[in-house]
Amino acid sequence: MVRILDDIILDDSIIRTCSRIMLPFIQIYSLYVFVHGHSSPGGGFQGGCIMAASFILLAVAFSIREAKRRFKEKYIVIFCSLGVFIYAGTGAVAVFFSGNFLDYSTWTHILPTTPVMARYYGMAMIELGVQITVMAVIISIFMDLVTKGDHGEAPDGEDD
Amino acid sequence: MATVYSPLPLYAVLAPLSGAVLILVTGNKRPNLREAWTLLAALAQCTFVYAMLSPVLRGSVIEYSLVTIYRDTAFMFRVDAFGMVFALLSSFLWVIVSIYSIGYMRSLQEHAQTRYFCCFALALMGAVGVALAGNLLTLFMFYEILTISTFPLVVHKETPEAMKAGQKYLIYLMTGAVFILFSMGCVYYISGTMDFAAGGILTGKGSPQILKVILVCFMIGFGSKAALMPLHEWLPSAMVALTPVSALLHAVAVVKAGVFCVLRVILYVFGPALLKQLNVWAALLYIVSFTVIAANIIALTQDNLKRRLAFSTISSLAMIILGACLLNADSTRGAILYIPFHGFMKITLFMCSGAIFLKTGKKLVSELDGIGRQMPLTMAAFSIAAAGLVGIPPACGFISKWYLCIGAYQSHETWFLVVFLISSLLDAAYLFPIVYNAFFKKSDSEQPLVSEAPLLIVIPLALTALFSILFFFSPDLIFNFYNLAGCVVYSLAWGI
Amino acid sequence: MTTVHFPALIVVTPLIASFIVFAVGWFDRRYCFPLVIGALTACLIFAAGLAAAVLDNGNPLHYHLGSWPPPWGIEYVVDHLNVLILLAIAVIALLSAIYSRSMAAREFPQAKLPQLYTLYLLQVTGLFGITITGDVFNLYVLLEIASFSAYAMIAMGERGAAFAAFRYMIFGTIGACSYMLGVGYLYILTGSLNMADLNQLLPALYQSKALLAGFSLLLVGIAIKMALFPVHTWLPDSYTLAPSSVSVLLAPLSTKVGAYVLIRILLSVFNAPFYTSLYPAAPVLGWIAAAGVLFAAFLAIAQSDLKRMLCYLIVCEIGYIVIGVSSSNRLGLTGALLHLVNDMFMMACLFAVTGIIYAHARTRNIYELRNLHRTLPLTMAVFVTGALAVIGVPPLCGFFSKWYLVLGAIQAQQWFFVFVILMSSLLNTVLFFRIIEQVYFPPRESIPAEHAHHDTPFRLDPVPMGELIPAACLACFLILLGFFSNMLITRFISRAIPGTF
Amino acid sequence: MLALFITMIAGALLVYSAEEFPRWGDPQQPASIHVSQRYIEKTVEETGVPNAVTSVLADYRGYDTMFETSVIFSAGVAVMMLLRGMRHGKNPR
Amino acid sequence: MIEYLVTKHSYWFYIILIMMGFYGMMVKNNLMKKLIGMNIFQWSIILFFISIGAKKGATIPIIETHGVLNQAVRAADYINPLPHVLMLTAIVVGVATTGIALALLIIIYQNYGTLEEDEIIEALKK
Repeated sequence: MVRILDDIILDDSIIRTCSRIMLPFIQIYSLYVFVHGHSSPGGGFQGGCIMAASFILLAVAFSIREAKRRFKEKYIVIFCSLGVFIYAGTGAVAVFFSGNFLDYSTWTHILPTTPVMARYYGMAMIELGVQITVMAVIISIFMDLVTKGDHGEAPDGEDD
Repeated sequence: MATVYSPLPLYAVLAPLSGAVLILVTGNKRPNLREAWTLLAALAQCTFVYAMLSPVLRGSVIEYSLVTIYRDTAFMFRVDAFGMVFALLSSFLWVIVSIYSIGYMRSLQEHAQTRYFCCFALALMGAVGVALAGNLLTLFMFYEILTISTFPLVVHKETPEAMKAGQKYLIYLMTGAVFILFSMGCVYYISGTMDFAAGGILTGKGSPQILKVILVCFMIGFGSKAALMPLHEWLPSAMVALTPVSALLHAVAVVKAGVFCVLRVILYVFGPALLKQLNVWAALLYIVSFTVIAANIIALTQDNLKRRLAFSTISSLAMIILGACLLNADSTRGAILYIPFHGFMKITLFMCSGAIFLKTGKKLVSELDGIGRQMPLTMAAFSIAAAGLVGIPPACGFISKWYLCIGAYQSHETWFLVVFLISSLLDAAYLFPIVYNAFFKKSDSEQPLVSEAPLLIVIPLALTALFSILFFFSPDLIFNFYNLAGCVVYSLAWGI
Repeated sequence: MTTVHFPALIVVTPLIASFIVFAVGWFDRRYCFPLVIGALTACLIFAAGLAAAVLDNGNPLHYHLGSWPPPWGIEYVVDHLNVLILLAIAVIALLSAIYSRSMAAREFPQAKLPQLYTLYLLQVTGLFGITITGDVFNLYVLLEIASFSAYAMIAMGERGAAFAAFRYMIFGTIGACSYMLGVGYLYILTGSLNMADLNQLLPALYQSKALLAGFSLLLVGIAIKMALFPVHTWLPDSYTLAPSSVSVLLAPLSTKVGAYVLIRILLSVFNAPFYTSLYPAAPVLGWIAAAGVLFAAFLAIAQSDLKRMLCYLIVCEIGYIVIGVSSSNRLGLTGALLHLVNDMFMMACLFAVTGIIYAHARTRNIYELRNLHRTLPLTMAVFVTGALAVIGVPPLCGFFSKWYLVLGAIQAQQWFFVFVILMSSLLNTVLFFRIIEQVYFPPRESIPAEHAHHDTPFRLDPVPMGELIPAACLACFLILLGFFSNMLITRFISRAIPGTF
Repeated sequence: MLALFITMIAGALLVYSAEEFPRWGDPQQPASIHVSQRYIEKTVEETGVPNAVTSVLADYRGYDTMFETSVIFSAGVAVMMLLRGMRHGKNPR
Repeated sequence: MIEYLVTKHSYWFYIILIMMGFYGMMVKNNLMKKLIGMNIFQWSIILFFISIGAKKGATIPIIETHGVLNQAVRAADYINPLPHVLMLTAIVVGVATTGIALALLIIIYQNYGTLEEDEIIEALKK
């Protein structure tokens, strides 16, 4: 059975050009959705999905190899855990300030704001965590599924 | 009745346990040390039990309770005269049998001796624990330990036949255990307690129907261990076990534990007064007396010596239960006396058969012609024990049978008096021919001349035979069985 | 540090540890195992602290996450009921983690170990969370975390494991979804998701059909998760084919935690009159469970694969617990809760032993285990201990829970349940002594020489200590639980049961 | 066939029980007046976030969301473990 | 009856959907179709939750303060945010389930070369 990395390459200049143009806008839009999650529909999950979609478009339009060159295996792994870690850590910080878990209002110990605004920033923080994790995980699941897991951890270390 | 608090009963139970552990640890590396442990544990247990004798004789009760198992029911020992009888019997006979079995195992070079001695110690722990238990829950624990630990001894030979016997044994006894569990539950649910009390704890509680159910379940449960007639099947087939096992466990510890539990239930859970009201009780009497006769008749037909003895055991056990079920002073005293006396006599018979098997390899009654000339001492012991079992005066069996008969007579149940007499006749009928042929009949087949078995085997059986004569002249010798039985009868408030 | 934050920490610690394990393991696998052990030890400490705290101030501890008051925020409740289960989970998770080290190294390719441990910790997180949470929807999310890690870990097993895992996933999703639907029904009727709050709001609606539908949906969902009889079909395949290092964690805990959820929903969300007198839910459950007990016990006897037999035994034990719940009196509930804890340890012990046997003898067919006690004396001793505990031989722990169950059934005048419990313990006897015979007393012809094993000196088992010691510890627990069962009951269980019983 | 039967029965029961639901879109249904009122009315002054969904998601019930993220994470790990190096993996599953 | 139909139609739809999904999950022989049924099942429940949150004549729960702080906010003007939050979680769970299920299906297909349940069971028998 041939390695799938090579046979998922569709060569179409139109698609490539369009997607090359669209990619940055998609990513900007995902950031917008994430940042404005507080005052308009949106948030970490949605933003993360859109960001992941941009990379999926990359992989579809060019090749898995290309996408992996832009987004290294290592970083996927790191981001996966980093996002959730940010979330849980944000909650745990509250415990150190002798507040209940996930009680952002205790951040007034370090942030010069009112408890209410502390909650505001705390939420921004965890939305960031959600965004990172969702993005990384969706990309990783996509790549694993389309390549039947035959990339990254090949026995001869990491290929690119 | 005064109550003494002392940890002696706990020690009496822990001695064999620690013995078992030591045996296991020593293993096969040092056989001598291993057997030393066995003897040591036996002696220790015997001493601990014996130390409890004098306070009990003074009419006081020794109590000791460990962790609370269940609300008000502790893991409790409660030693009264009745428990004392059984504890003394089994712990003392263990000393003798362990000497015997050391000799036996060595000369046969049996395999897996560590397992054998270890399980033997555990079984004795169970038996004595049953004797000393203070409530149904504790009793049930030791009962189960006894059951489980006997299984490896039954299947010791690991032949298909032995395996069948073991399976039969387990099925019968585990089913019994389930029935016991159920009726324990009912007893607790009705009476709110499980501690034994002379005269019963169920009087005036519960409806007669449920009481009958409980009684029947108890009888099925413990009866399966006491080899009552419909449930006796496992005992003869368990005779494939080694002779010391048959001797101590299947003549004394295990089956008598069953009898002991039956009596416990009859006298200390239900109480004579209550039993007289329930008319299940009469049916019980008839079943038991049927067992007495039928088992003896079957014994007549057996040619394998050990199987014959097994059936005689069944009959004698049923006789004990019958005596207790007659529910009057003398028959109860006779029954309680018959527990130790029958123990001594039957163990003698088994040890004799073991000795014969050891020297000549013969198992069948029909092969034993003229053996008496070659093994006079063994066969002498055999004949003494046989006489005792039948109830001929110079042996202790007479006393107990005498009381049984008096009891049967007093309770105007002449029918049961007849049962006792017939069973004695039948005993004679299947035991004496063996003795006669052994001594007076010339064996037709030419057989190699054999001498007595080694001392380690002959001494124990001579001892037990001696005891079964001495008990006739002074039933209170050393162990005060007679007084203990008196205490039991007195505590049941029948007067002497 | 005070125990104020322990309720959150006991769940969050394994969670955070799992992220770290995943990230660190990518670069260096050697750090994974110590991290896992550290996290689980911390959990054990937290659980012990919680137990002490609950015992000190006799009433439950409440922990408001994000310090929002209950009906609005999510709260954690630690009471006598679940602190006991938290302790049991913590102990078993730690022991089986130690156990699984060498086992997993044997069963998994090296590259997958970090991911395995990550999922392992997530599983433990889910179990802790399910046990401790006081919010019905939060319970659903945690249920899913536990299930996901279970699917993935099971699929790593032998041939056919992936298919078994997929089936398990279909079943599990139906269960989880129907639980969520039930939560939706409760929510649309009351507008609340907090258990205590629901308990206050619901009695006004007890006549409503919609509530009954929601209740039955909840029951169906939980029944699937705990593998109650008619919907147990996912269990035997998936747990049999799972890797030993995984099944030792999953098999004892996950179904029992499901049973705990059942008890929690019945007692804390609804109340006794609802499911006993108003609707006959308890007797129905009881009869189903009784049928399941007999069915599973017979099927267990029919198996020749040791592990599959144990799987059917799990179904059987779940039936016991439900019978105890359905007898709906103090004794029966005591028996159910006691059996919940005992059975966790019994199953952990037996599965650990099975794993060792399989790793050593390369077979699980009970007719090929002959004379195994010569090579694996201690392992087989542990096995016998577990077997006797399951049969219910005093003074091992199994006896006491059965004793209470029987008493409860007698008090409820449910003679058939009494019969079922006793009957199935008989069947268990047959079950295990069949194996014990095969191991200890094999038919003669299978031994080469007559006295081949005559006086062989005692040698300890040739298996890694990391597998032997946890198994032995579990066996010791079986004995200790037996002796201190009364302490458990008086300190924890009797206070956990509401006074209405 | 049996499956169809079961499905029909279950569906009928659900329809039957759905009759007691509050009418759809009723602002006074319990779901809308019990807990969620505070979310809507107090979100700005308690959390400073006008988007009630975000404030509930990330603050009032932030704990759920943490586990939601963990679920995604566990799914990623699971897929990775299942598929990675499958062709190099030794034992077929 | 008509009143029931009209006022509670959304619940009818969810029930029809859920039954479709359930039936597909139980009956279909192809594992992929089972998976699709599973998805229908989950999403119908999500639909149910969302329809709990609806309010007639209300808008999305984003509070329009128009810069004026702490003015009175009428809950009836905004739809109920809680079901949406819950369903965001449920959606994520659904995505994760689908991901794992697809991974399992890939493995199964590689091992047995088919996704038909009966054929797989046959293959497992021998």
